[in-house]
Amino acid sequence: MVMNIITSILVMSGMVALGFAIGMLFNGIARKVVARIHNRVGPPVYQGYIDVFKLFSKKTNISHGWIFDLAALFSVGGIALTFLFLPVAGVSMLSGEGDLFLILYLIAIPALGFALGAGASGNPNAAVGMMRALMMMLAYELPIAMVIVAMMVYYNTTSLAGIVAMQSNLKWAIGIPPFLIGALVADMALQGMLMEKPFDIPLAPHEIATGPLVEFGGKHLGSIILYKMMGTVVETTLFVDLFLGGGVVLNVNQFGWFAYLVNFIVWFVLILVVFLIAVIINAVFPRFRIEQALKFYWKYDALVALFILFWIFSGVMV
Amino acid sequence: MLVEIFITMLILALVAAALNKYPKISGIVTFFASLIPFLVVISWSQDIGLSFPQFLKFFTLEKSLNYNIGIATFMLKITPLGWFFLLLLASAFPMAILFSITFIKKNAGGFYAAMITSMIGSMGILLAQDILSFYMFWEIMSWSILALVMRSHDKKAIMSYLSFGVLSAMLILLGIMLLYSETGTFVFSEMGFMANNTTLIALSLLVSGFAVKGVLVPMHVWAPYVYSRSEEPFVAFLSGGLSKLGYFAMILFMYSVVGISVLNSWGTFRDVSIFGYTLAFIGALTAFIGTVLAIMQDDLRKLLAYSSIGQLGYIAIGIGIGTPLAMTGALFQALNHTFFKSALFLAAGAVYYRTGKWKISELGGLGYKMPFTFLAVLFAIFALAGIPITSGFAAKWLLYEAAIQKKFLFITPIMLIAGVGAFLYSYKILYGVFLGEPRHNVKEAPLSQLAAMWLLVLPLIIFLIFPGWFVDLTSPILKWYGLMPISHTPYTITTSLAAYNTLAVILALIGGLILAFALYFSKPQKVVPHTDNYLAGEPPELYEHISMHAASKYYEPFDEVFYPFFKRGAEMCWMAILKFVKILGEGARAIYTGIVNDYSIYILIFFLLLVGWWLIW
Amino acid sequence: MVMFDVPPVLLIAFPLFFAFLAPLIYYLSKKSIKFYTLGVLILNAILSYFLFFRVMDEGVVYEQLSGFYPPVGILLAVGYLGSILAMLINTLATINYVSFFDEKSHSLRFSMLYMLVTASSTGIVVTGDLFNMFVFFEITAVGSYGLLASKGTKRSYEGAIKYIVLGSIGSSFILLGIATIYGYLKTLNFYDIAARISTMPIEAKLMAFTFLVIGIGVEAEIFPLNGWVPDAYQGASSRVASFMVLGPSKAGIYAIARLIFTLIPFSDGYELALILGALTLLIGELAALNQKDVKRMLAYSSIGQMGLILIALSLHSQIALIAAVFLIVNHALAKSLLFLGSRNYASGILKNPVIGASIFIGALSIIGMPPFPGFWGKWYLIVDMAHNGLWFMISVILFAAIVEAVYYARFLFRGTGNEKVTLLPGEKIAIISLAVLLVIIALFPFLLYNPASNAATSFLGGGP
Amino acid sequence: MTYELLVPIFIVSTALISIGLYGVMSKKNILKIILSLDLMDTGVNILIVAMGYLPGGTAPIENGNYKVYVDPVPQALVLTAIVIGVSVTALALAIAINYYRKTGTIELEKEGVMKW
Repeated sequence: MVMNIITSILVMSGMVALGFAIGMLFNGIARKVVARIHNRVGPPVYQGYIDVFKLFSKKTNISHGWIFDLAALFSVGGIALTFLFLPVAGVSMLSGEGDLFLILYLIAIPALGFALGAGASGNPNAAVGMMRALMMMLAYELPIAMVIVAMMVYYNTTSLAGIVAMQSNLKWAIGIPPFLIGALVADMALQGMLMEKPFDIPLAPHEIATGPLVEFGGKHLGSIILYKMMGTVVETTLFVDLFLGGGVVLNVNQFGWFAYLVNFIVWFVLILVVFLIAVIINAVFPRFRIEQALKFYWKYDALVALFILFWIFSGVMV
Repeated sequence: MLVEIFITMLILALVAAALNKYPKISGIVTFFASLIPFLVVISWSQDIGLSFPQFLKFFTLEKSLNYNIGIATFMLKITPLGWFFLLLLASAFPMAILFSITFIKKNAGGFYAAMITSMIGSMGILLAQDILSFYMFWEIMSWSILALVMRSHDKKAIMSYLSFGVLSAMLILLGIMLLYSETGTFVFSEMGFMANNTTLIALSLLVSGFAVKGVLVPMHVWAPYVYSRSEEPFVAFLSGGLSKLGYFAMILFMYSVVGISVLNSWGTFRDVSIFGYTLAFIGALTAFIGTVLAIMQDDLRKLLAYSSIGQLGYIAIGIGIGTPLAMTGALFQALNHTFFKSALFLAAGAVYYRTGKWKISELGGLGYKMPFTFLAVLFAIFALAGIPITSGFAAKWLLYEAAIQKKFLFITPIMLIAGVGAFLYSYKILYGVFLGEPRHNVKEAPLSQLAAMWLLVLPLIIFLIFPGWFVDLTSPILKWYGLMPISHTPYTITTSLAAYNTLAVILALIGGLILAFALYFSKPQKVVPHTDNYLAGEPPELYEHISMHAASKYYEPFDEVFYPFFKRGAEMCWMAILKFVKILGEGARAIYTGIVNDYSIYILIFFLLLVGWWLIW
Repeated sequence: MVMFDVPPVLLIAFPLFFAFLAPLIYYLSKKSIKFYTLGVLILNAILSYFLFFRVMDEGVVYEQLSGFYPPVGILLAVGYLGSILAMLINTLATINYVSFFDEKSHSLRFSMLYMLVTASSTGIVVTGDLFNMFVFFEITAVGSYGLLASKGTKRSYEGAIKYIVLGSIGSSFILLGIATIYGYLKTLNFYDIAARISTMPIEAKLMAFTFLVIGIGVEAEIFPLNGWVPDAYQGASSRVASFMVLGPSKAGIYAIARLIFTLIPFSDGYELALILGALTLLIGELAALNQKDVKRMLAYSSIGQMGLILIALSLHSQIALIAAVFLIVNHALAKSLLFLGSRNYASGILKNPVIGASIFIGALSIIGMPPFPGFWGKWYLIVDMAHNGLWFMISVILFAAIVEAVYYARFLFRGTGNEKVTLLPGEKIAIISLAVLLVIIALFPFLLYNPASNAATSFLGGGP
Repeated sequence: MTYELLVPIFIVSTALISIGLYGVMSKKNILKIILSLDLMDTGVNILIVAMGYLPGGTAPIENGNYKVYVDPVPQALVLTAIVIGVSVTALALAIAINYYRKTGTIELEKEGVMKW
């Protein structure tokens, strides 16, 4: 009993560490890829690690009071918490204890903490950036909520681990026609979630000086950057869990530790691919205005999602 | 004993009114009066099958009471449903009074008397076992609210409340009369129903009448005016407490008086009656519309009002679906809403008390000046937005689960998107009022106001950790309706679709926070004022005339996108109806021309008409 | 309970006698005239209580006058409803008279007319003779003309003239009806008529009914005949309007009840009453909706209430009649309260809580809010209609109630809060007493319910 | 029956009532209206008196010789009605005078002051 708990705590700590590590790596990869597309040399792939290390080693750390500090605490703590509730490569850490709805709301904890800090900084740019971030969230949540609800009804479970389990033996959701379209819809939404162009409106470095991030520095910025990096991992994993079977290719009961290894590699490749798609789109697109983004998601993306809903609806009725 | 309790409260109301000149003393008297319902409801806990300890039995109360007033008999009885809602009201009520001890200064006696009267009316509604007493207490409650709304001196608020209040009363009256003609009895328990159209038409009328109190679209038009113009402690109780009575009555009539088998006679959709499905859909629509309109508001109270509309819509969804899961979710949402909305309205009152301002764009930076108010608001907003740091999430989760369980493909996304919308307006409150540039040099709110807010936030945290306790509270209600209580332990709830373990969430959160703290304390920091950074060292005095608070028209792009769709709302429809009635009125007035010759011509015409009638007959 | 058996005639004769004695008093002392009048009214009210208790004990009280035996002689027959109304009219007239106490030019004529109208209104409700009723109607009308004109403004004269014209036409119609009935039955006694009405040819019966409905309808403010109501009430002073509501109009509705229940009962008559009631209700309430002038608005509202009472009467069932009694009492109390308070503005509720609360109670009772008598009236009425499945009529009543609530809200909250209209002390006393009466009936509704129940039984049995 | 004899009286009284009603409905002058009302009253009174008529009857006055006399009740009624009519007319005229004093005219206005 006690051993079990200690083991699971260790596993989970390891997974969180792995998540952060992959997040930092992704950051580097993204910058490199974008630079190559722009025909620049770009920073090294390990630039993400360097950045975080640098930020946490700064001597001067400027704070604007305790509400400002909440951002640093809640963003890192919250994103780690969210990660724990995701099934990663078939390893369901805590995902049996909550479901997809919980995850959707857990993601809000770091976001809200971050928003509190940004607001407390008192900088108007930060406020405008937060406004845009929240509106982006409203915009992309509609299509993704519709797709998720369609999937929940289709698989008759709300648990993400359950959905992943249903897709085992390579019966990935993306192979089902409505969810193939659903995956495209969700990928559009993912672009907004990851705040990549054309949906990097909340940050918009050229307009509002990176928006919410503007007042952060030192360890505070380090925490926020960590949150952002881990965020990419969480969001891509969510996508992979939903549509690509969580990267599970081998049955763990059958193949033992080897299955874990293969699954992890597949999962990593999949989230990298999903992430790279987003990065490549990011590299070639200009930025939308916020109302354009809202209209895009609510008009076109949501319309397609509605089509999927009707598709599933007709199936359920039969 | 029950009669004595009613009379005691009435006397205390008169005492409070008589102490008009001494607001504080009057408030304290009322506070003690307001504790009576709470003690009463706790004393009843064993009677409805809850295992509360014996020492919580403050009064020895009869379970039912038939009180004859000479021409009619009022039948009162405690039922599990009534007990639960009475618990909500009786908990929120003392807090509103506690808050008003320092808040209400002008003509306090009338305020307290009307508050107590509204509570008496609510108690009567919750205990009523026959149509007559239900309607009488409903009206008493309704009109004592009017007396409180009148204190706002705002014609729009008064007129809209009154028109809708009377409209609702008339719908209810028509509905209960239809039920009465159908069954021939006034007593709920004696009503044996046939599944026919009359019953369901009556039920539709009743539910639309109750929807006025429960602020469902399109009966919500009055709420923003009333909520935004009246005094905050009252609004806190109105929105937090009294609005639940509408939902109580819906459950009472739909599932207790009429019964599920009759509901199903209009057809079912995935085992949910069409009637319930319609209600659920209206609820989802309410949640969405309320949320979108809340995002557009600049007045703090109006924002809270629309958010209240949005949050109450969820309760209607649960009631409409009507499965054990959905009912538990609806009741849980009712409990959460009672506490967090009361707390938010009280906090708005506290902010007004210190700054004298309502507009979000004129406030700002109060978080450091009023830290405890801010924290209370923060927790209330966690509950409102459904963030799993309070019990708010569990309620919404149950409702989502219930909707997915019934495969409601269109209601669920609306609910989800309304939930996301809640983040938007929540942040507007947080940023606009408490964060950003400090603009007011004020003190923390007075102790009584803080105590009221924090006591309201406390249950939200308790039920976060132990949602199972809540399920225990509601299981008598479900058993009362012949439903199976949902499976649970103190900190887990399990459904056929998934499970929710609050302990795991909390432990993981603590783990995450430990990591975050470790990173956070890795280096020392220094605190600088806001102006230090973004003014890049220039003296702040140079920028005094420029507002650095971006809260004015915060969601302007959003407003631009959505305003065209919400320009023509329910209010315009109601105004059109009102205009039509006014034209009718003009027509009726035109008969009285003021010329005596015309009047005598009317007499002649009438005479001729009558003679004509007799001839034809 | 009975202390001594009051002969009903005393109720009429007493104030009449003292009214004609008034000039003497006035000659002796000009100031004492108002105390004199008040004393007479109080005594009459006490007599009406004794009569009420006597009726409650003994049932219907009969008294023949002038030595002839019925059906030739004049008969007074005081039934349950009659005794309730006699008590109501006399009590309220006394209370209402208090509001005139501060009148500077308190004239002899005014006091005399006031006593006359009180006596003759009482006469209408206690009489058992058709022609006697006509005479009382005329005295009431003449007195009312004078009272309505007593304000002495152009508007009051205009209103009074309109009332005179319509009232005279109405009295001609009553006379025609009496002539028709007498021509066939050679009797004027209510009982005699009721017993032999079936022997009349149907055409004659219908004509008599038509004439009487039109004649009495003018007094009872029924829809196409009530043109004078808004104008006269608007022109008169608020206190006189208040008196008109509590006295003559109640007598008128009692006469209508007698007509359709005991005199010429037939099913089409009830149907007609129902239609007329609904029309009166709707037109009255709708006309009041946009009305800016307060007194005119209250007059329209009064019309609407009369329609409601007529609907209740037309249902001719036990419960509906109880409802009618509640509505009559409620209307007399609450509407005269509101007329008295019509000069008080919204701010009054805060500046003068007692008066404000009283007016609020009055308005609530008229709208039909529990637990005030108006609620019981509407409740029993609707319950009875639900019994009979008259859903359309219920919808009409409920719609009217919504309209009513809207314009009463406007009435309560009118003004900017800075108006300085002070009510006279007498008016305040009257308002508060009326509100207290409303509250008493609200708290002990059986006080009214039991007599009302008796009255309903008696009326359904064809009695007074 | 004797009603055939009364037909001319019916016609006369109906005519009087109609004329009176017409006057009330069409005239603005208060005096004319009052006159019309009087006409109506007269018409009604004639009708009532006629109701008690018996062929060959005399006035119902006790004079020792017991003969056929007409029904006394209608006559009593009419006497009362006349008295009432007189008083109403008197009061109406008094109010008309006051109205004239206030407004300087005896005509009711085309459009009432108090209307709607």
